[in-house]
Amino acid sequence: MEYIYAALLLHNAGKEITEENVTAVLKSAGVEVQDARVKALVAALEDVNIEEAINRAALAPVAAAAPAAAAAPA
Amino acid sequence: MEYIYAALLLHNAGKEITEENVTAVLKSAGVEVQDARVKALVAALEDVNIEEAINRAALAPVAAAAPAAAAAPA
Amino acid sequence: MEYIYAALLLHNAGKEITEENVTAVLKSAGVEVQDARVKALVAALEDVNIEEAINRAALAPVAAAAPAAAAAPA
Amino acid sequence: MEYIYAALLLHNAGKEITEENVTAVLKSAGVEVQDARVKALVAALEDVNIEEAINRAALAPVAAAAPAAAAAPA
Amino acid sequence: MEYIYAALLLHNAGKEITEENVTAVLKSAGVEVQDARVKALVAALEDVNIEEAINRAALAPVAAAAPAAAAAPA
Amino acid sequence: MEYIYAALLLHNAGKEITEENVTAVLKSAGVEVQDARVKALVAALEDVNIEEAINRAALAPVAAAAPAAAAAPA
Amino acid sequence: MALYTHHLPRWKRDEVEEIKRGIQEHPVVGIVNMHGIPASQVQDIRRNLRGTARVKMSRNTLIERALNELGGSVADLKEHFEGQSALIFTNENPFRLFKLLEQTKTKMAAKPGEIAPEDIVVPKGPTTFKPGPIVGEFQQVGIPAVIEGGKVKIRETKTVVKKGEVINRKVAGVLSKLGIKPMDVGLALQAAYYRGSVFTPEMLAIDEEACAKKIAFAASQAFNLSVNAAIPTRLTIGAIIGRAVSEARNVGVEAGVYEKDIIDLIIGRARREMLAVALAAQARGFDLDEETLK
Repeated sequence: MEYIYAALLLHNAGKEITEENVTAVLKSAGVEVQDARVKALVAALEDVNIEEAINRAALAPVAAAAPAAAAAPA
Repeated sequence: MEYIYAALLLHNAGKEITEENVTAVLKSAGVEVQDARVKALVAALEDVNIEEAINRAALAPVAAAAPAAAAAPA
Repeated sequence: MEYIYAALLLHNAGKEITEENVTAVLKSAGVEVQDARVKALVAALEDVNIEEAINRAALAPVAAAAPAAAAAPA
Repeated sequence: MEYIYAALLLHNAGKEITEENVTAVLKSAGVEVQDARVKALVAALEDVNIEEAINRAALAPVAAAAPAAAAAPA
Repeated sequence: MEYIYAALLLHNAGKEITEENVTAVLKSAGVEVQDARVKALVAALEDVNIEEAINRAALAPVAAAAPAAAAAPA
Repeated sequence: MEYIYAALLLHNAGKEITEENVTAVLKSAGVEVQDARVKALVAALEDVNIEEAINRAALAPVAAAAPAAAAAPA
Repeated sequence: MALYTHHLPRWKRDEVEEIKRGIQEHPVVGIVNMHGIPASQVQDIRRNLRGTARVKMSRNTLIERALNELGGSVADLKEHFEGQSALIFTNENPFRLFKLLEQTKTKMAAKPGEIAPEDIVVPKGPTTFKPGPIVGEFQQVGIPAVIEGGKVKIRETKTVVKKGEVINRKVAGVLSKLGIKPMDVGLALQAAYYRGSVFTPEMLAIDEEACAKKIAFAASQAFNLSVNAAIPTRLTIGAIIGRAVSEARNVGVEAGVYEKDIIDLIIGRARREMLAVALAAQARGFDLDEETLK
């Protein structure tokens, strides 16, 4: 998860999630950085609205609980 | 949450969560570090088993939603 | 359920779910394709709002799991 | 999610999840494949018992929800 | 939690959450005030919409995790 | 809610919730204290198990949003 | 004032002086209505209040005279006289006094002409009565009764008097036969004087359950604030970590970041999505293989 934590740290700090930035953060924590993982991370996050993604699953279950029952018989 | 992510990043990287390390990680992400917040974080984490808290989070999300609905009318 | 995954893959890739496309994906994975099933799948999915179904599954894991269990004996 | 769909498709078809196979499936669906993500996916799946993960996914949410409700009145 | 309660008291009283005010409130309650914690509190709350933060459910409460853990073996 | 927060602050600080203490805390926050409300609060809390009430809240923090409306006029 | 003094017999003068002293020596003065309280119960109440509050019974006219002689805001208590009043003196605060008096109340049978303090409900079910005129009495007050197994049975639950209505003679008779005691009897605090203000019962009644709920609510808000603003405290640091971890997982799953720690979550998500689409397809005629449904 280090890579994701690094990305969220950058996001929270209002910085862009670039390969360079992610690498810098990981290194500062003493992580031996794997370029491919950084690339994969940045690519995956490219089209994602992080703010939404953070809150989505976190908030959704509350709303989901009710329809869950309704959906069950379907 | 930047400070928390920095701590989690260090934890995942197997590094100790000290004021120095947290500050270094935050700086690498371009965060203007506030010493008092770092101190408060490190102090709060002293009494916590981080691994346990992480594992609990892994199990909880789905379950957490349910009591919300039940408790709401209270 | 390879057939369904193939359909989802096409959907996510922004491609149309046609008999031809589904067949191509399945073949690429070394699946021995049954034409009748491909036809049935494409016909069935014509009226399905896949995006909605996916979102429901993502948001309400409980709901998705429940009918799954119920459907099991089928 | 395209990458994971491709992996699960291969798994269901009884094929090995290699970088080569995943890439082939993705390409067949017209996806512009990013090598780094394929690599990351295959690496992440290396030590994972997919069958088990699937079963856990199917069972966990339902089980988790039940005790949660019970805890609410406490 | 004293520091949080002091902040909420000030917020509810329509007063600004400054180091000075927080310190005064804590002292009035007989708390031995730690300057660093006051600083950290005020800094953390600077950019926070308190009204929103107090009403937005915080996820993954410690207690909710317990039943989840019980369900884990499932 | 100022009065409630004052009480909780005192409780967390390990101080007794007396009319005198509540009044002192409220005044320190610049609240114009209504004697009758302080008295009513202290009398009411005599028979309330605060620790229990707090724990109830800790179990269902998600629920906070719902009673918000109900509690507002208080 | 001088006028009153001249016309009062000695014992009345003493009584007025005693009342005045009581008022002056206690921060809280309450007015209670003693009407309809049996003497035995008054004694019980006095005993229960001993050391906390003192009940001073007197004629309303003398109490009024004492209040008038003292003048000022305490005289406003006169407006709350009702029935046969008595004064109650205490050093407790008025809220505590109200609570104490509520606790001394007991349930009693209703007398004809009394007002129902709440809806009076007669529950359905068997009674111990043998068939006889009692059935007619029940029916006259609207209680449907039948004979069953040689005993009178009430067929359905009935509200015989609504809150605030007068309990008439017939109803009172039936209620007493059924052993239903609807009346709260005890010292009802009409008003309390404290530090220049007169408090009415509505102001004094505190809802402890509501107070506990507010405490819980405030605690939730504090918890939420601490977690949402990431202000670590001993109580919330676990939840804050949990939240950060959840957020990271959410982002990872949502974006498809294939990391070992969350790959199983991603698999689960994909599997659920597949099932959702599979079930939708099944509903439209696509046969699912058994394996899909396992």
